[in-house]
Amino acid sequence: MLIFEQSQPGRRADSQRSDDGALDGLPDEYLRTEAPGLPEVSELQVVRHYTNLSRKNFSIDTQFYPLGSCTMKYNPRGALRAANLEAAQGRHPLSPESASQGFLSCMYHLQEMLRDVTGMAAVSLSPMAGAQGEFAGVAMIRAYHEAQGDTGRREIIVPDSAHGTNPATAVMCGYKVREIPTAKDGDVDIEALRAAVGPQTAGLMMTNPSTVGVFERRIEEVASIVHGVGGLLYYDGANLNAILGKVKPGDMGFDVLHMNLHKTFATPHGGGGPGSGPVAANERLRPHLPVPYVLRTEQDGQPVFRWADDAACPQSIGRLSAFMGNAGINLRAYLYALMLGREGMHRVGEFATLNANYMAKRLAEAGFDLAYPKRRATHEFIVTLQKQAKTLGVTAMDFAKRLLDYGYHAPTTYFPLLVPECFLIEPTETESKEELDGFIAAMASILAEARENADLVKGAPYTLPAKRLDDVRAARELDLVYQPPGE
Amino acid sequence: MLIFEQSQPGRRADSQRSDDGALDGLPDEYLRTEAPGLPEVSELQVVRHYTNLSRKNFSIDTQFYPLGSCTMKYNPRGALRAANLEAAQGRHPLSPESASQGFLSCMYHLQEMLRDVTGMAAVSLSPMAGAQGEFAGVAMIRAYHEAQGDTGRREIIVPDSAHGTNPATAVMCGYKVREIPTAKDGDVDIEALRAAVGPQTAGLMMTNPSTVGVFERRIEEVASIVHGVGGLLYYDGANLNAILGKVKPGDMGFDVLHMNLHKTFATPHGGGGPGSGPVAANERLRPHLPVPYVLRTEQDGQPVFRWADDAACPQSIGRLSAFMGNAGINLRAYLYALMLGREGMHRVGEFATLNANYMAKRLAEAGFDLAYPKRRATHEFIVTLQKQAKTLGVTAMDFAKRLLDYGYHAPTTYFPLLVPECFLIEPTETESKEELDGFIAAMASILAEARENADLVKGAPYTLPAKRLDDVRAARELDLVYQPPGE
Amino acid sequence: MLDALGADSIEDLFDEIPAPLRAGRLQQVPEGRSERDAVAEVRRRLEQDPALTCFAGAGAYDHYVPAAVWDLATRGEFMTAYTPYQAEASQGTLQLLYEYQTMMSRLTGMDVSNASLYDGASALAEAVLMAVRAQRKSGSRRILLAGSVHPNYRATAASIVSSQEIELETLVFCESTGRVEMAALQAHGENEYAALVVQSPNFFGGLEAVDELTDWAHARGMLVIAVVNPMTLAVLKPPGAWGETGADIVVGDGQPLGLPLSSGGPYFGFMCARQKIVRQMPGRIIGRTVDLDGREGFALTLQAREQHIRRSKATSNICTNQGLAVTAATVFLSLLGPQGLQEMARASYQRSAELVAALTDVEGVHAHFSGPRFHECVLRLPVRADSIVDRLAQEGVLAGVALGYYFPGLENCLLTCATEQRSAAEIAHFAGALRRVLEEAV
Amino acid sequence: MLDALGADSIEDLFDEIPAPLRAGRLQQVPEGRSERDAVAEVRRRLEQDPALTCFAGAGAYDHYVPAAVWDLATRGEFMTAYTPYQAEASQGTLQLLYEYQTMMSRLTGMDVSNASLYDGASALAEAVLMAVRAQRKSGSRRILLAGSVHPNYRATAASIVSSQEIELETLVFCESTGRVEMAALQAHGENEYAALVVQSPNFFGGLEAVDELTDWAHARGMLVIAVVNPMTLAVLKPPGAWGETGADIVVGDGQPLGLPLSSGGPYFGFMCARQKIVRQMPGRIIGRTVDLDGREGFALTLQAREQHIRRSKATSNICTNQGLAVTAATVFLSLLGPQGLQEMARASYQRSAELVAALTDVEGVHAHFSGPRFHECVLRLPVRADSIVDRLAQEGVLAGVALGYYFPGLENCLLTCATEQRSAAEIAHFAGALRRVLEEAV
Ligand SMILES: Cc1ncc(COP(=O)(O)O)c(C=O)c1O
Ligand SMILES: Cc1ncc(COP(=O)(O)O)c(C=O)c1O
Repeated sequence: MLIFEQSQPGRRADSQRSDDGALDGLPDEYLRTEAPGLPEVSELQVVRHYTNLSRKNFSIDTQFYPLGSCTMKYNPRGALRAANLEAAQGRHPLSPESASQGFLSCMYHLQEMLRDVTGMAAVSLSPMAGAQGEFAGVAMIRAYHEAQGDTGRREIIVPDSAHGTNPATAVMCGYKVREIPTAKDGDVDIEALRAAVGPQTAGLMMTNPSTVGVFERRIEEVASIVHGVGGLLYYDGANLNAILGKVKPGDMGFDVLHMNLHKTFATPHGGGGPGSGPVAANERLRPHLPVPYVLRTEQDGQPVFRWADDAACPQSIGRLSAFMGNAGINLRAYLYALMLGREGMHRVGEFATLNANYMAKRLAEAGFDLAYPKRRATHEFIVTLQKQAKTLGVTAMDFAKRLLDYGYHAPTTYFPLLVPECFLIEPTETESKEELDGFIAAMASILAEARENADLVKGAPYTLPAKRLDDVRAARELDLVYQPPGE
Repeated sequence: MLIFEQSQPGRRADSQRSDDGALDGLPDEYLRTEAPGLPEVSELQVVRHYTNLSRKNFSIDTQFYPLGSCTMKYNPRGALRAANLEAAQGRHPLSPESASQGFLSCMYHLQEMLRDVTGMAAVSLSPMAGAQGEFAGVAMIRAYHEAQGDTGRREIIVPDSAHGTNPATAVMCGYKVREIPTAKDGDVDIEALRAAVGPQTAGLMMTNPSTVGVFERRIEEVASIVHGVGGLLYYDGANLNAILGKVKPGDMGFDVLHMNLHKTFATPHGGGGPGSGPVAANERLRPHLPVPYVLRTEQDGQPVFRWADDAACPQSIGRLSAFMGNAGINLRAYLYALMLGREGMHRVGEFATLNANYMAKRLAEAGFDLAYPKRRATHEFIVTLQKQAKTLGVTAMDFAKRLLDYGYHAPTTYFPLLVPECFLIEPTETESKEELDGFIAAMASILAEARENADLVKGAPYTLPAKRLDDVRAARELDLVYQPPGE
Repeated sequence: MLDALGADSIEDLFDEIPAPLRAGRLQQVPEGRSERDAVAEVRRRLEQDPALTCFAGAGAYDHYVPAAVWDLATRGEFMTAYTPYQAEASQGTLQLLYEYQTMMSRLTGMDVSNASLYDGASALAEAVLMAVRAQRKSGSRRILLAGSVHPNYRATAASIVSSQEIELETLVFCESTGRVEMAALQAHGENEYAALVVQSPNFFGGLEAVDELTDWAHARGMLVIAVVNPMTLAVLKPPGAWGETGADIVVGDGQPLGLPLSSGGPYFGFMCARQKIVRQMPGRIIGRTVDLDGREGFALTLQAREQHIRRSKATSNICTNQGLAVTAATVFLSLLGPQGLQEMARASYQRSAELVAALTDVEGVHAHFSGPRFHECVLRLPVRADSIVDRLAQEGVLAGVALGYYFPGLENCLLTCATEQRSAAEIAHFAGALRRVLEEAV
Repeated sequence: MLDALGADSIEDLFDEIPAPLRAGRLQQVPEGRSERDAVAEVRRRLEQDPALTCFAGAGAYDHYVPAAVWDLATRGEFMTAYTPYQAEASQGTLQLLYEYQTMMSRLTGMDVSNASLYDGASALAEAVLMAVRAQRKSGSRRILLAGSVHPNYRATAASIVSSQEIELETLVFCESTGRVEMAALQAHGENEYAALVVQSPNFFGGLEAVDELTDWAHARGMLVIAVVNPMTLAVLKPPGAWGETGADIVVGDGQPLGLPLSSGGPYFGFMCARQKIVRQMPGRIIGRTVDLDGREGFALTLQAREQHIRRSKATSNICTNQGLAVTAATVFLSLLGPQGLQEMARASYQRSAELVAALTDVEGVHAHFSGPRFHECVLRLPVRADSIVDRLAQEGVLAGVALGYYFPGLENCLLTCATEQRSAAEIAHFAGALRRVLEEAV
């Protein structure tokens, strides 16, 4: 039942009242004529309604959630505690620098740690999610070329395995997208890349480990090909979790990158966000970083932190948000980075990789096809269910839905697009072997079901708050806003 | 699966470590030889395990919970926020008075409000739940008689409808219990009371509204009978919610009472507690109040708050806890009382009573028997399922279990003992009419099921995490502590 | 597990990474700390800054957030779920978002709402892009943007849309009212614009002539993009009712609806629009539908607009949005209801009037603009406002936002604000401190 | 609803209440306030007290509480459930309590645990009553109680058991060690006692000769009641292993296991015991059993001990206990595990040693008692300790507990404590402040 369907005129959560004021001096023409149609319910109704709604979700806190490319790992509650400190929540974004040195020092210290982890020259924390980080990075590439007077570069190269945000970003930055294929072994098709680059090439966007779950071994060659024609390299850091403390993107030759703090650095995904997508740049691109970020200066030998703003950064691509991005998320990441520390960061990549390789091995033994069986898995790997789809008529979608009945969230399905009927599986470093084994056993059991009774699998799920939903109807008979019956 | 069954040697929540110290100077004879057998699990395992365990509970936040005598009402989250303030949580109980004036002023103000609500002379907040409040009150009665040199009084009179804590308390205070019957109309059997009292009578313990859900109309007569023989009147305030702001126990003639703040004043029950059971006394019994409580004095015209301790209260029954009771619960009650205010307190009793009377009426219309059909319900009322038990073989227990399948917590069953096959139903003031109607419809539907297919009802519940549990086995083959298989 | 893999050490699993790329020791990352130590460190740093009583607004407002809001939003099932791609396992989030869309549509008076964008400023950028798409026929890539729109919103919109060769033209505000006067439009009557952007209450707290502006723009084939504070819509005319036919796209920041100040985020951007341009909307949209058994259910819909399906042809690159912030706002709006939100708005209005009265009572302090405003006001001080803001911070007061940074010429101007939370005592303290500080300064 | 009842007004529903009893206006209860105002009022009052760095112990310890503990415990399903009477609808709480019982049994080295009592002091009272019941055969109603047991525990036990004609006899502690020396027992060798009560670490932080005391008591047919701090049991010998056969009943306060100081509560009392006297235990006990389908499940058991079944014949009148505090402690113990708890204990020991070293370095400050101690220590100052506690509060330090209040003759003695949370800087600040204050005083 919708909260609106529980509404009764005049009912309210009484303790949420304010001393009523009058709108003296406001002419009627500015006023609304009737109260907004918000629900009229008691506080208990609100609490019960949303508590019960929450119970209809799968989540990391309740289930194993091996969603590839999303890094659904456990995010320590301590990070939330830090962000919830009164001193954190109560700070207005436009407080003067003189009264913000403590806060600025946190942001600066986080910038420094991220700089180190990525091997870049400078970091701006202001992008609010991965896609905005991508926007910032590609806009910086454009700004760089323009600053060089190099205005003929109109193309961004993107591998066909790329996340959808990559091509969408390139277009938002005014570029054309040129796709290059992935080779059979999962690496970029080098010859195709060579053929694609030229004076029109502004840059290449790449994820490494890539979204097919392997490490691009010829990354240095890729970099030199792109740099060779005057292009720049963008690193999509969504998969940074895999190589944290192991490899620095800067060392691979990337010029600019974003990180998804909500994947690698402790922010649970919140049913869709918020995240934070800091960008890092090497020396060449540094002048173009989005503002604001934090600068460290000194006064009488003492550090003084200041905002780097438009005035300080005349070549910046500008600002991307009203204030300074998702500052609270950055604070969580800061706490998390402090907790992990140097050693902990190494361990993240190690255990993420160990868990993924273990699962890949066991699933292969259980009769599933790996998309890249000859390669090491990174923090994630791909199973293709093409065989099952052909021989049993049971698709990746069917397996995914049936997994829900077993109490496991499904892996990412049908992404990357180049592998048919695929499952992109990312266990993360925070899951125990017991969970991995449970998932593997469920997969094996569903495979047996698919052989014995394909319809059972195709009708799944059965035990969830809803059966499969009619997406076609959702899109055709658009119902996006509740209309009370009879209105 | 138990948390112990998820344990792996050496696994841990790494971020919960402490810098290791050494036990230099502690002789081996004081040390344990092996580490305590606590679970060895990751932080994610802990979070997932207890999140999922919680989901196996019914609760106010998820269900209507009309448990009679327990006042399962919505307790505003704001009260929890107050108790969670750093200034609240960080205060050590033995902080000096000089650094505790703010805290003490809160406790004093709460004492004053409770004093007013009950119509008594003084309040001590130290008892930690209802039963300890009862202990305090009866011990005060005893202390009073002893202070008068009146040592022959060995009996406490308790109506047969009384809560189990009443007779148990009387015995803990060294008294014998004399039970008196309840009359057909739900009031105390006055003649039986007259016959029971005498020089041996130390006092009478009573709830009003009583646990049969009616207001004792001859309360003044009851009081004068007991007072007439030199006995004192104890008021069990568990049902105070019904008459908050309507009647003061002090005006009814009670000498001493306890309140259940966890029922009437905003503390959710926590799966069993904690609560708080302040005692209030009239002038006669005031010197015997348990310590510590808060006194207001003045210095240079300014209020100064002090602890009333043994030295200040030589006739006190003494202390009942290491510090000052469940101070944090009292703070929640304080916040709640501030929010309710004078008007709000009146409304509590009014709507609790309205809801109960409405449900009683509707359930009677649906074919259920009220135990006291001629009486007004108070905040709760009794349905007796004796007829259904006899004619259909479906007991109150069966109805209770089946209600769970309908998503409603069962009312209190088989209490009070004098009404056979009873449901004690307390909707509370915070529930909406829609919930009440839903419950009534469920009851009607179960009645129909009982007529058509009694076994269906007798086998319930079906949709919960467990079916009916084998209590006999639980008591016979005691398994109170997990032993790993093979140990 | 290594055994199962036939590996000797975890290092073996990294053997595909070229050796020269292997990283050395991290230099800037200190040794790991326990939760206790790390939280203490963050606290120590943050508490080094003075706690200020907040009289700043400028897009972030110090409203009360009921305790239930985040108690519910931080339940693990909301907080640790991903975007609801597997609808059957995400009905909680999906239904909540459908309710959110309904609430926002009703507040703004529009037909539809998406499930959020990053923040108000980036939402404005997306609205501009959307307007240009919706006006594809006309082909205009010029936008007329009121100069009284939040300067950071204008800057953000500029950073984001400029690569797509869209031109943002500023419509000057009147120096005496701080709002766009109809006269200023004359300079623009000839050009073709895709849309007009108006914020009301505007950056200075003033109420724009929204009806006239809307009708003027519509008469010229422009779309109207309204930028609003959703809290004020409890009492102010919703953009859906501006002028004859209402605004076309409405954006703003959801911060006032239960989000703590938190140095600027996470908040969330909202976007509502007319049904007929819904397919041009960016961001996630939830639809109500039925499941195989015909029971009501909810799912992501119109995904063919989005990057994960359409890639380079998507309406936007947005993927992760501000889900949890929206969760909090939905609970907030349910808790307050129409009455609670109206009271909050009226009380903020009134406290702000009291604040302005108290401050303009101080020698040399004047309201800079005339005309109706909501709960913010620009005051002209006898000295530079930024130095006063710094100075009052030492008195525990965040006086507001100094405008010289954004508007050369307004160096002595302070944008100040009060919400329902500001007490008479706090206002008096602010006024007293300002008086003292100004006396010192002179 | 009134219509359905045929009533004109709610007042009608109160018509059975005699008119003279109807209450007038409440005098002490002010007008109601909104959540915002009420929380602000409580905050205002509480923040009027200085925030103190805590060096006090005496039964309540400032340990770190991991964030996950209360995030989980305050989930609505735990926090707003009643006592698990309807087992099928309470498996979450029931299983958790079964796990709790297991943890406490393992920590204390005992066979069984109940599901909690109010606090450590009242748990001691219940242990005394339980011991008397268990010794019914001997008929003794005398208890020998070490004078080094927390004075408030002794006082609480006295208030609670005295009405039942039980005598508590004090066993004096040694003036130089602060603990019970075997010599003191001679005075009591002749009497018949139901039980001996020993606390270790005792109130002064000292470790008692638990093995000898236990054996001495057992040799005389007495039960041994151990009072312990559960955190210390991470490293100290558990009562189940005291002497030849171990203690019989173990009680204490669970506060160190994840409960904030909160002015003294809510904490929880725990009680563990030997299997053979489990039927004499007060309080709730959870058992593992099976459901109709034979699947594992949990239920309240041995209810025939309890007031709701046995009424006047119950083992205690306790009904509501401290369930939510136990929920937090169970999560806490799972999170810390054996290693985390041991580290916490060792770190507290070490910080406390550092504290004592720093403070006794101050002129005129000495350790008052000799012998092994855990993380508390009695220091003798050159002046009255209570004035020092007051004075240091002005320096932001809660120095400890002045002992003169409890022990005439120890007016100059301060019971002080450090946990793993106290940093070297805080210890140095305390020592420096003490030095300054003592210099002032002289
Ligand atoms: C590989 C990759 N790149 C980019 C993104 C976009 O990040 P965000 O969702 O934070 O915008 C994602 C997230 O799903 C991703 O997996
Ligand atoms: C009528 C009555 N009296 C006393 C009590 C005992 O209160 P508590 O559980 O707080 O000890 C109860 C609680 O169940 C009760 O209902």
